[in-house]
Amino acid sequence: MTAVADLRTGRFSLPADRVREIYTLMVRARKLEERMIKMSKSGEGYFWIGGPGEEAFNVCLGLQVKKGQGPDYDYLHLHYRNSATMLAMGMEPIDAMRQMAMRRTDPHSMGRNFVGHFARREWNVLPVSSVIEIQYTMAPGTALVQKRHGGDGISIVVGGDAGTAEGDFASCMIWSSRPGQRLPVLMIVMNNHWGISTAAETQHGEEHIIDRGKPFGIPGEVVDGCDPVASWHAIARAMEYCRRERGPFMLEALVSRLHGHSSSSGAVRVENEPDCVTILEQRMLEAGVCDRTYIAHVHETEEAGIEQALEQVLREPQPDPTDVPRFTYAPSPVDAVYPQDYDDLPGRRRSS
Amino acid sequence: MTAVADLRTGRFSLPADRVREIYTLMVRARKLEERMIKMSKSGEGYFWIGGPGEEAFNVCLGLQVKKGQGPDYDYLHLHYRNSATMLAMGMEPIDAMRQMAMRRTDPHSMGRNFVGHFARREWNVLPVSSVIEIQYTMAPGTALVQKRHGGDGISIVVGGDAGTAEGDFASCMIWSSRPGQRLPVLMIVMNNHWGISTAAETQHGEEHIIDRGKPFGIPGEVVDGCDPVASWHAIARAMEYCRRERGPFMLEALVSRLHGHSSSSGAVRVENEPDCVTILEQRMLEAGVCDRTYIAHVHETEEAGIEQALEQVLREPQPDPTDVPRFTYAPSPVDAVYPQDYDDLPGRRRSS
Amino acid sequence: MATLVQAVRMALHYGETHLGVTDIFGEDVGPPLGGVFTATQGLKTAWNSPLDERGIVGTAMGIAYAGGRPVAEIQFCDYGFNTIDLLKVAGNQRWASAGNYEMPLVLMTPSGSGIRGSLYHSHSFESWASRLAGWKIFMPSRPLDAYGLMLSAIVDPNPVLALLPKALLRVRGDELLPGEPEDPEQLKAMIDAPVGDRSAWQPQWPPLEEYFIPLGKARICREGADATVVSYGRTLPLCERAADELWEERGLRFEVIDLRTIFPYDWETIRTSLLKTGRILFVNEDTEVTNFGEHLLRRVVEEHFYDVLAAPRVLQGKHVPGIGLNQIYEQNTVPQLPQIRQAMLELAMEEP
Amino acid sequence: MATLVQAVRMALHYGETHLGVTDIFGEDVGPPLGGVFTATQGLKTAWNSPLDERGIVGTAMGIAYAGGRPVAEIQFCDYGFNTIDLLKVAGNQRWASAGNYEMPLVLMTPSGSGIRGSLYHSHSFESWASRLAGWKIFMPSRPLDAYGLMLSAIVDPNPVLALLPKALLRVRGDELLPGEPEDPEQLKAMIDAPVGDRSAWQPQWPPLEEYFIPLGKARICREGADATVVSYGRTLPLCERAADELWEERGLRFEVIDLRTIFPYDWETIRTSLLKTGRILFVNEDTEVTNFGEHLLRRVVEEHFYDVLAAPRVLQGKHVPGIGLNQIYEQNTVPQLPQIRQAMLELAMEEP
Ligand SMILES: Cc1ncc(C[n+]2csc(CCOP(=O)(O)OP(=O)(O)O)c2C)c(N)n1
Ligand SMILES: Cc1ncc(C[n+]2csc(CCOP(=O)(O)OP(=O)(O)O)c2C)c(N)n1
Ligand SMILES: [Mg+2]
Ligand SMILES: [Mg+2]
Repeated sequence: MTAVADLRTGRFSLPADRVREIYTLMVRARKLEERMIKMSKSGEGYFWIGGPGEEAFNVCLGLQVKKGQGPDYDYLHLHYRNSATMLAMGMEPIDAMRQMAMRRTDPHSMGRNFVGHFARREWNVLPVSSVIEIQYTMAPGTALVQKRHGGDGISIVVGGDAGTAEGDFASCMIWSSRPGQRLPVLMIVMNNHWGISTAAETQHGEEHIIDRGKPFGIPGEVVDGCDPVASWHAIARAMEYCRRERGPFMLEALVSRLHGHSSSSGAVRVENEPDCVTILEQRMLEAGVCDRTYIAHVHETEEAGIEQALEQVLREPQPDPTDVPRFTYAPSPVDAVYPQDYDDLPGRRRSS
Repeated sequence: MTAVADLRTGRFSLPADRVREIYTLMVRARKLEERMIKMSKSGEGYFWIGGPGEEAFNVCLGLQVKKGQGPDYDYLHLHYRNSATMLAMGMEPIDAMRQMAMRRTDPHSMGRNFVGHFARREWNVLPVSSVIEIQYTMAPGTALVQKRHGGDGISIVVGGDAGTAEGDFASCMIWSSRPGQRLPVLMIVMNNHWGISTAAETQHGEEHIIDRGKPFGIPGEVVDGCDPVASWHAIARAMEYCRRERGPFMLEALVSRLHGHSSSSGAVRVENEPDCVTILEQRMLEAGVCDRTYIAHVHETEEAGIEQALEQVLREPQPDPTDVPRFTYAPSPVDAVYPQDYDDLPGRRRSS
Repeated sequence: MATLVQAVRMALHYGETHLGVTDIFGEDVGPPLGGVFTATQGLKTAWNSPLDERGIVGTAMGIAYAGGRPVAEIQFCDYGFNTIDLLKVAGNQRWASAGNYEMPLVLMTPSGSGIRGSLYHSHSFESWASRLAGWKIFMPSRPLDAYGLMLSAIVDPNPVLALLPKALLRVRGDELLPGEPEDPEQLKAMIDAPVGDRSAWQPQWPPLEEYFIPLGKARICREGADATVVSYGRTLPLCERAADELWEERGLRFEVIDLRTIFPYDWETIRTSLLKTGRILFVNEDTEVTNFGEHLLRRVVEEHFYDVLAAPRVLQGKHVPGIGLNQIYEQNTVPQLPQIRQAMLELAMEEP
Repeated sequence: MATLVQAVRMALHYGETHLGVTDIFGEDVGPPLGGVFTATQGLKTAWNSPLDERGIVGTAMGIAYAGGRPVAEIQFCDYGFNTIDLLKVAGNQRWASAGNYEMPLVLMTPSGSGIRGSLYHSHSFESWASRLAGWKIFMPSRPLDAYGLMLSAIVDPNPVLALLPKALLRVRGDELLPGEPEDPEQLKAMIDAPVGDRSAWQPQWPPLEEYFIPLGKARICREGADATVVSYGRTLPLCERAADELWEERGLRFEVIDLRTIFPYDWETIRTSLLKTGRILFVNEDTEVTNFGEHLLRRVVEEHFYDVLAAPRVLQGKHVPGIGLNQIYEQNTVPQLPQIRQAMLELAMEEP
């Protein structure tokens, strides 16, 4: 690929149209999250958690996912800061807001789960759970099926830096690097240097988290997750390795946490961490990728899109009491009590 | 220390009297385990598990423990193959056999636990549990108290190779290497290359288990655990590091599993693994540390001691039904229901 | 006539050849051992995992997500207590994602006392498991049920937990499985791995047939009008025997119900019997504080308080921290024949 | 008047200054945050741990072994389900080692619904916990009890689990703790950390006094002869309120019992009240299959079947995989005032 390099970091570059695509998605994600933070304060929603400060990396990730259903495609074991990844994959912002507003139309959880807890079967996006790090125990399972199935699908698992202290992070390394059974797992750590209020440097004895892969022969890379050019290429290399070698790779992205941990900690904008959006704007202007009008236009368009979506969401219905037990069980021909779904204890079924 | 070196491995040596002491304890441990295997077959006991094949290392460990009660002394978080360590610390064989024979006199568990599940408060030997690897989560706790307390006591934690796949092994590294909070934990892995029937080389992606410590700055060493000279000095170095640096160290001992996993797998003698006892006998003879008469004498004496102990044990009482709930609770001045011990559900107490 | 463990093995064979089972795995599940109880000998999709229960459950979930049909094993239920969070998540994924994903996995694990297992090979799991909403749980007490329920578990698209009663694994049934040869010695020669070297061994599977026992269907083992006793697993045959004795000696006719499925339990069969006899006893060996039998008792009290002729009751294991190895402990901790018989007699004789 | 969480904090302060508490730790427990609910602000022995619940429990056990007195926190009980094996072991160490070791640790964790916590911040834990033999478990519903029970938990030499009802943490009591200033604003100024930079902040502790509420002692909150209602935690104040309403509106006098300690529960108080009123209802919000309330009901049926004037009953949460975020879910999943009132009314009015 020797396309004209419009934005450059070291030896790596991205063409202008790609940069603008990334930028637009980053702004969309930012506007979405900022609006949802407001929703958490206005009562249009309750709890907010999300990824402002991670957009550069997360968009580059989403754009490079091999998107689809089944083992031919990538599986995504995400955590709760991946809205930008989902947008880059093509999710409409409204589907995040539906979850934020706890509507029955929320396609991820029908108003049950916190915002950012995505689930989307046709894209292999597995249900995000709040339980830190457990996704790392599951990724080898999807990767095992993929390896056996053939093709170049991989399993991508994403979590935070503090969470790597859970044993499940080690489990993922162990299960992905068994002799003769190496698995195409891309382990991504979003290192924002915080676990809620706890500073990473007070808890981590290891210099780089990816160093923990070395004893297992798992290659790794640390990347500036605020830089879309560096991130894009690091992700491309990592994916390429997993797809081709059918083995694990670790990527550690250094990112910001621009609104603190969540609405529980106030979700106020912090000032002392790099903002990937404004940094990119500066670089685009300097490199002539776009002008100020373009930037203003993107901001306006994306903001308008979000506002419009919100209006729509707020008109949509809430779940109702009969929804409480729905989707507990999948229909089963060999279940005498719950051949369809669940609604109450055995012999106390509402429907009967 | 420039004592006359009577037995030598590479640059390291041990004086003859030390070698004979180690040898005697190794034979004691071997005779004990062999007799207990017989007990498991004769019905004098049921289940057997223990450490034949690990005696060289385990005796050298036990002899170097700083033995006593409280944080000034070493804490021992052992697993179920440490009888030789206990004997080297001074345990009478009869106390192992009491557990094997499930007598009321069993000082470790009053006939409750499997053999080799030691517990001895005056030596800081914490209760061994069958649950693989959980001891690794506890060692940082005792070490933290020791570090704060001052002195040179350390926390020694021992487990098998297969068990390192549990997240708890990683937890131990993480909790022992926190910045500014490094803890004197000596992590020992007894690598016999098996987990029950599963060969290590089918599951371990890492070359040496101790390599996993490197990212955390935890130094480590692999040692031939069948060689008492090498083991003695490796243990001495490791302990010295932990005692002085007040930080963690990892030791991986390559050992044999001479009677298979346990009585569940038959406990039959395997022939294709090195036997540290016969190897040492050969070396002692070659180096002139002792003659054949001495060896025969040690065998006889130790065997006789074990037989005598067994006779005694078999005369000792069994627990009785009132023992079932005993020691559930320690006496408490602030408990209205169980100020003393437990005996049954609240309001249904046998004693009242 | 097959033993219970042979029935499980044949069900798994049928599963992997006819019902799409892709992976049967866990610690020592693959060759050479084929499971510590031989449940997985000779199965073509069986493989050995790392010693990591969290990895086992997580990987099973991943395989299920990706379209595989895993049967994972926890070697003893006693070693599954570090995975309850994952079990909760496996049980809630369909509900949490509002139907995005199913979770077609089977987890099997030996449960209960009766093999002199001491503290960590004697736990019961059904009371814990019954709290895992979204799971189906069964516990067979005879080979035919094990076969038929396991096939149902495999085809059911929800997570199913198979609790295998340790004490009954080697007990033969008195009915043939569909396709099983008449001669148990012949069966043994066909499907049990030989002692010693097994590297060249291949099982000869009998021409097994499909046979589903629906989940949620109890079995009436003895009909009777004097009183009802409901049990499952190890205590079920004891209830049958007590019923036979009480018939012969006292002329009392007990209705003995093998619940078979813990959840969803067959409430219709229980209540029909209760309405017939007016007297009911639930028997299981799990500890007695917050026990699944107490739940069933609550249903009785809630719905049939004024229908019973005697106080409904439960007989359970003692609330103590473990089951000790010396048989004095086990005999006095979990219900045995005399206590069951006594409880049944009292139930039948109670005059309100 | 202190809030419940302030009372816990003051108890911990008293504990670390007068009762030998050495370590108060967990995720975000130390500065700057002092706990996600502020329970540990300003405490001199509070420190932040790695994000690893298994390490937290294991380290607490180690500290306790080595003579420390730890108070460890699981940030939400929802995140303790990967530690059940360790909790079982903590509860059995004294029993397993036949009295060799005590386990003087306190584990505290917020439990239950009521803060719009969605799937993973709304679980209840008491039914699970009640199955952990060897533990003591309490759940206060008002600040004074939290203070007095926490002091008892600290001095009790057994493992004690403090379940803190999330919904009541910020609720003020109507009695002063011994030593607490009269003015709640003054208290707040003294011991609540300021918003914003806290690096220079020091709490001013009031002159607190020793005040033990024995474990295993319930509290009679309302006396009455018409019927008994037993509850704890979030649902207790709702029972009180329902009792007040039913008195005013219907002239019914309910005896309301705050169980306070889950185990050992105060059976004497329950049965005395039951024998007085003949009618009893247990209320809690944990899921209804194998619920601790069902255990208490079993005791009633077992011992007082012929003493009751109406069917004894329990009101509990629904058996569903989780509590959804939209309040429609929560309102229809766990008992609220109207259902409690209704159940109480039916109990009092039932004519046998
Ligand atoms: C198992 C578990 N323990 C605790 C929590 C509470 N919790 C939520 S987020 C968080 C910090 C996570 O830090 P990190 O892994 O670095 O991810 P970040 O939020 O910084 O992206 C904690 C402790 C949880 N959700 N799950
Ligand atoms: C948590 C847990 N899982 C499974 C088991 C069953 N089990 C007992 S020993 C063993 C193998 C242990 O292998 P390793 O750690 O190498 O120790 P070794 O027995 O070889 O000394 C297993 C799987 C257990 N005791 N605990
Ligand atoms: Mg972080
Ligand atoms: Mg081993």
